Amino acid sequence: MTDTTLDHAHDDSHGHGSIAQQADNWKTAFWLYLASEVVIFSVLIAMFVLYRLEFPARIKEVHEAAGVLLVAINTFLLLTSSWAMVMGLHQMRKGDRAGLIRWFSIMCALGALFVGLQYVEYQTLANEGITLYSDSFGMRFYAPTAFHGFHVIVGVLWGLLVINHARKGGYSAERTIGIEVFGLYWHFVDVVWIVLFTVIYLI
Amino acid sequence: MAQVHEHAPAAFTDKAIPGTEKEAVDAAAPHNHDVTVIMGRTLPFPVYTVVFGILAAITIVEVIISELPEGTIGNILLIVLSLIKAVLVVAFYMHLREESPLYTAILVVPVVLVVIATLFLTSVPLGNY
Amino acid sequence: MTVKPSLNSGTPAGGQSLSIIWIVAAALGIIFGGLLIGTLSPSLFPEQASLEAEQVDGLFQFMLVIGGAIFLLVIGVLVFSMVRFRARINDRSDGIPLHGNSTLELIWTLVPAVIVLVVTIYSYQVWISIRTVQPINHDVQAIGARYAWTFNYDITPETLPAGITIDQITEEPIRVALNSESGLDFNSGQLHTWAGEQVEMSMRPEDVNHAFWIPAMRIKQDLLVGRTTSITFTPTDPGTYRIVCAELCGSGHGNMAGTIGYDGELQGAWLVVHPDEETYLREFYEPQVMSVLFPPPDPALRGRATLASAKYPCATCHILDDLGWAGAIGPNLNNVGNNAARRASGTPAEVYLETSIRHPGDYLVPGYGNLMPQFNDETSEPNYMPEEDLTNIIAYLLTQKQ
Amino acid sequence: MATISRPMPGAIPAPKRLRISDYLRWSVDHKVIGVQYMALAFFGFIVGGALAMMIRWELLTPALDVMPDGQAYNQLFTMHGSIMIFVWIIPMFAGFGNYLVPLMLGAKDMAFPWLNAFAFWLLPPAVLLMLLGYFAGQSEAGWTSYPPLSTLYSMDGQTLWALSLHLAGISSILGAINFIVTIKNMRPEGMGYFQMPLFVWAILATSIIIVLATPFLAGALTLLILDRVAGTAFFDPSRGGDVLVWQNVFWFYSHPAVYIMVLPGFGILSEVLSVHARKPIFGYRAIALSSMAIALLGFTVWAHHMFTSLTPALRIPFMITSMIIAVPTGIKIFSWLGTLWGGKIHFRASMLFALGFLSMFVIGGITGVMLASVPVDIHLHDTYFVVSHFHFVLYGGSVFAIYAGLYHWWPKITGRMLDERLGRLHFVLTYLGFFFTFFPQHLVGMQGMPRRVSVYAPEFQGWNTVISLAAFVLGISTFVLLYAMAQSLIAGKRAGANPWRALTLEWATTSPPPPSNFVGDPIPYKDPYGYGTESAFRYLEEVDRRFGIGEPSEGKINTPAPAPAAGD
Ligand code: HEA
Ligand code: HEA
Ligand code: CUA
Ligand SMILES: [Cu+2]
Repeated sequence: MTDTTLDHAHDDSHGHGSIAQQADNWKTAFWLYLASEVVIFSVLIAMFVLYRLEFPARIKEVHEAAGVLLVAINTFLLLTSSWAMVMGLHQMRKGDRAGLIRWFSIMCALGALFVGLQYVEYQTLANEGITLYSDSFGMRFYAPTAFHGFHVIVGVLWGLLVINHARKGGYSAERTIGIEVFGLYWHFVDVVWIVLFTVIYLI
Repeated sequence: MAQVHEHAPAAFTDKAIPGTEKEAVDAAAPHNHDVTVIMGRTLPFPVYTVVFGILAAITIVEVIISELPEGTIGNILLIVLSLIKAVLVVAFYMHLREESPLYTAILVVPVVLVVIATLFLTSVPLGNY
Repeated sequence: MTVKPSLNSGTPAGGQSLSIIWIVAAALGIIFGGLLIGTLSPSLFPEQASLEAEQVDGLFQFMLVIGGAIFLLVIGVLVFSMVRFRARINDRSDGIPLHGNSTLELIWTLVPAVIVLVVTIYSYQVWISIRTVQPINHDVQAIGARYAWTFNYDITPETLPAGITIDQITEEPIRVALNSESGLDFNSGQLHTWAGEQVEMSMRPEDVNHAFWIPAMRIKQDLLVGRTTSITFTPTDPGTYRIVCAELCGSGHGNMAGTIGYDGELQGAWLVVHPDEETYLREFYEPQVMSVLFPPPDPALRGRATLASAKYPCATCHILDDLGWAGAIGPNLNNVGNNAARRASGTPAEVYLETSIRHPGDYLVPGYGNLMPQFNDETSEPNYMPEEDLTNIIAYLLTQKQ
Repeated sequence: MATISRPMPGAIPAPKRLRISDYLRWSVDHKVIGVQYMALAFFGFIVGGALAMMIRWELLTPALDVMPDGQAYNQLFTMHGSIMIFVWIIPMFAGFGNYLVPLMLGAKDMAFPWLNAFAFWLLPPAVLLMLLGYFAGQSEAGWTSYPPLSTLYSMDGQTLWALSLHLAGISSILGAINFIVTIKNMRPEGMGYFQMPLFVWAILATSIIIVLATPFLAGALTLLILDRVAGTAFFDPSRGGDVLVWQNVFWFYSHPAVYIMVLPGFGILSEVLSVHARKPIFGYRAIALSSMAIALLGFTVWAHHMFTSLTPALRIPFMITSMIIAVPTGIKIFSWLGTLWGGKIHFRASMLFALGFLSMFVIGGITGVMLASVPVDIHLHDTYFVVSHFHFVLYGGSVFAIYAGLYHWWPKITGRMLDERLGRLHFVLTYLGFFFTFFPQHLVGMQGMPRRVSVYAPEFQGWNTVISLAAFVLGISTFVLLYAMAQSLIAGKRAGANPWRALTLEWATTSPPPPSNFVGDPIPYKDPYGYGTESAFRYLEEVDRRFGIGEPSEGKINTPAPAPAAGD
């Protein structure tokens, strides 16, 4: 081939074709998406941090009123569902589609339970008089947690879609990118919760 | 994973040598083990389960610390522990450990950015000047 | 423009004529001219009337010279290349295959770096110097409200005019207030001080953010809701200088500045620099203090004094010849004494006016929107207006008939 | 000599042009999407420009005479600024990127064609929301939207404005992700990162900024919307909020955003200058890497917009970082001058605008450095000096670059040439109109005229009249472009594949390119800027032979050029 060759002799596109290529496209894209999610979440979390540093006494008050039990359970739910998620992927990589569906059902159930318990927690706090606009604690607490809760809801729905797709015979031991991308999302939501749990409830 | 080509790269490219589809599948192989070798001992679970165990343990420790009387040491410990948790999830569950370092960069850069930004926000005084 | 048609300028790959060069060169010539005039014009900045101004101007001049030189360099190389390296007609060859030159690239990385370093250091020095607060200074408070400035001066037992003692004050509440911790104060729509003395002013906004700017002093500071900010400057030349609001604050943002009336008198916010402290006291401070200590008995006169003091920002929006107001946003008040009685049938003029101040939205003069702020009688609320002021103002307004 | 990989029966015919209706539909072809972006952006430019004309009409005299009240004026410049930034510059560059990046990489499409279309179709609703604000009481707090003016004191249009920016932001994040993946994974064989055209580098740097910075805006807007509709008080100090938080978070985004608005312009400039000066770009690596340096440094300077509101002690660090930005930008400017030096400069319209950019952007950059100096900025902040600065970088920079790009790639996009004579007229009118609109603004600003005012002190009337009249000339100059575009579409000369004899890959296919861009897998010429070498010459001849040349074929085209002395 010399400098002046304009194209390859045979018709063959690059970029779109292979599974590995597509997998890499999706993963890169999704990591980039998560990068921007990091920023959005951190704006909301920063609002809480500002308050936490300014009014530590008020935080203590709320902690005492709310207790840590409920959120500790919630943390476990989310951690377990993360584990279930990755076990599902593990099964699929071994070619076990039924295993994937099994684990993912657990994952979705746990995620849904998490949302339910968060609702209970919100109710408890509302009974304490803490609402979105009640005082400057409320808004700084609800904004990040509700935004996270919203992500959990989206995750559960997405998980159901994955299950549905698997039921119809989607995915194979080699072609798991759809699950992996969803996994990135779900684990990211988990990581955010790890941060929220520490920053808002523990410290 | 670099891109896929049937052709050898031309001499002047400085890209990573492209892998093939076959390799891509092989690369996923480590996931298929149902045992974990840790410090020379072989555990009968996949690595994910081991990680889950650690995560659960850390969480319990965290909850206990938070129930102890408040203190700076406790808070620092909590932050460190939760960082460990986050790193475990990212490294093992999100497979960052075995993916291209580019993904690590994609994650680390915004994290550093927002940490700096948040620290800055906390340094803006609320008082008069 | 002379484009010779014979050159077939539509030809994609064709060469270019000289004429286009001349056009561009001429355009550049004009621009140069403009730049030169701009640079040489003696009045780039408004008058230089403070210590800060001298330093800031020096710094600016320094940067202008450097910036101008960089600009000339870039333009010079550009124009030279355009003339020297233009493609001739039908020349289809390429330029030299030159890909770079490390030395050159190093130079044009390092030289700008050094330049900005120098500029930064110089700027830092000026900054430190204009931030220095003198131990003794003239202390004033400013309030920015949509859309007027109010300046607040303290009266203490020590600053009473010569020959006046506390015992001479007949009205009990005034005497008590003067001795109390909160003290007495008065307001003015203008900022008065004297040459050579540093002014330190703390500022707070009433409603939204504003920015306090005196171009002649080269100083500016935002007023931030929820904070009190301060500003210092040292006027050097006696005179009057426009005060400007430099942060968007709503529809009247542009009006929140010093203006000049039809007959040349100053309206709105101005900085008045007296030649010396004595003149300041004699011409501004003491007369104001006297009218606070010995208020006129007539409520209408008191009301007039209150309004004239710019304690309330009415002047921005209303026209009232008696006080020289020229605002164009709200209703004209010249005949308010008559109008107030007529506007709402069955409502007495006093009640009408009271409602119009406490709840401006209740009665709207046809053709005007509900733009006026509400003046409340609770200290905790924004735009606090004590009952006493209200009564006096109404009494005064009722005298305004044409 | 040249080996041809397939039998060469002659020029490959260009595909049929698409109809207008094809552009109004959902399409996943990056070329269609690119044109959709550009058309929408141009619409935004006209609207924003018309608003600017009203601004200048109002400012002809010191009094309030055109607008009914100050509020209406505030709405004017708020909409003008927001539309120009979020509907004109950013989508326009997204359009260029969409059209050109896959072509320059020799790819058939973007990595995610569907996502690409989706990102575009988020924009029309965003524009609609912004314009709908007109009926709900427009936003009037400026494009910077500082609370509490934008929260407690503004009408519902402000909420629509925030929603609109939210959508636009999501759209540009999705677009940017797509660009990064495309650039990372879809380069052709033989094109490493350092063989990419510089425009692709610029889009890469821009996309990185978008992914990292735009979410800050999304976060801030979320809080603003909550404050406005849900009764929270993030920005209301009387209830525990802080107004400076908005300013900080907004500028976390918006300073990087100004580089979003100029880096693709830098990329366009690198292409245009090199092609029309017939010379390799000078210092390729320095230009490519300085884009990255600017992207990085751009995240460290935000508070230079807050020199009069931030705590004094925090101001100085931002002065230092802002000054440093001059260095990587200077590297670019000087490298471009180096590119011109020793070239064979053809003064086509796109080159004129590129040279116009060089001369005007430098002014804007230098005034930027002046503003970065804290003591000077304290005087000049929120004056017309700042307005002048950012129009020099945004109009003299971004818009001139867009014009340069438009004249440069129009033949590729439409297959038709633009009339060069009209192009020159457009340039001269724009250049002069631009300079006399925005240069005097420095002077009135320094003299003491604040920005965002509908009434001003009478002593500024003289310059303001000049400014307004020049602005009208500038407005009219846009019609020359519109006319030239219409004329070209109706009766333009056919362009051929490579009218400028450029080496980047987008020219090695027909104009406009076929739906899958290339026939087969194209091989890029080894150096996208390798002008002046014999092999480049042969490559270009080969392209001409393969894809045909444009009208008019005046014989000239085929005269053999003197082979360059220097071999490669
Ligand atoms: C495309 C958009 C763009 C670009 C590229 C820039 C570039 C720069 N800007 Fe600008 N800026 C804006 C858009 C932009 N700006 C906007 C929209 C606003 C107003 C926002 C609002 O309030 O509404 C603004 C406002 C603004 C301010 C705030 C002013 C105020 O409100 O008080 C400041 C202050 O530091 C500033 C600085 C700079 C600097 C230092 C650069 C630098 O990047 C410039 C670097 C370039 C050069 C310096 C020229 C080339 C270099 C050389 C030839 C080398 C040699 C030079 C030297 C050694 C000096 N800008
Ligand atoms: C890329 C961005 C961009 C562009 C291209 C422009 C272009 C122009 N701008 Fe822009 N401007 C901003 C971004 C931009 N502006 C921003 C961000 C602000 C700050 C807003 C704020 O404070 O919040 C601002 C503010 C601003 C002000 C300050 C307002 C104030 O503070 O009170 C002024 C005043 O002169 C002004 C004037 C102009 C003019 C005359 C043009 C001209 O160049 C426009 C020329 C183009 C056209 C005219 C288009 C063609 C129009 C037609 C074909 C329609 C036919 C109409 C007629 C001829 C009547 N602009
Ligand atoms: Cu007050 Cu603008
Ligand atoms: Cu900036």
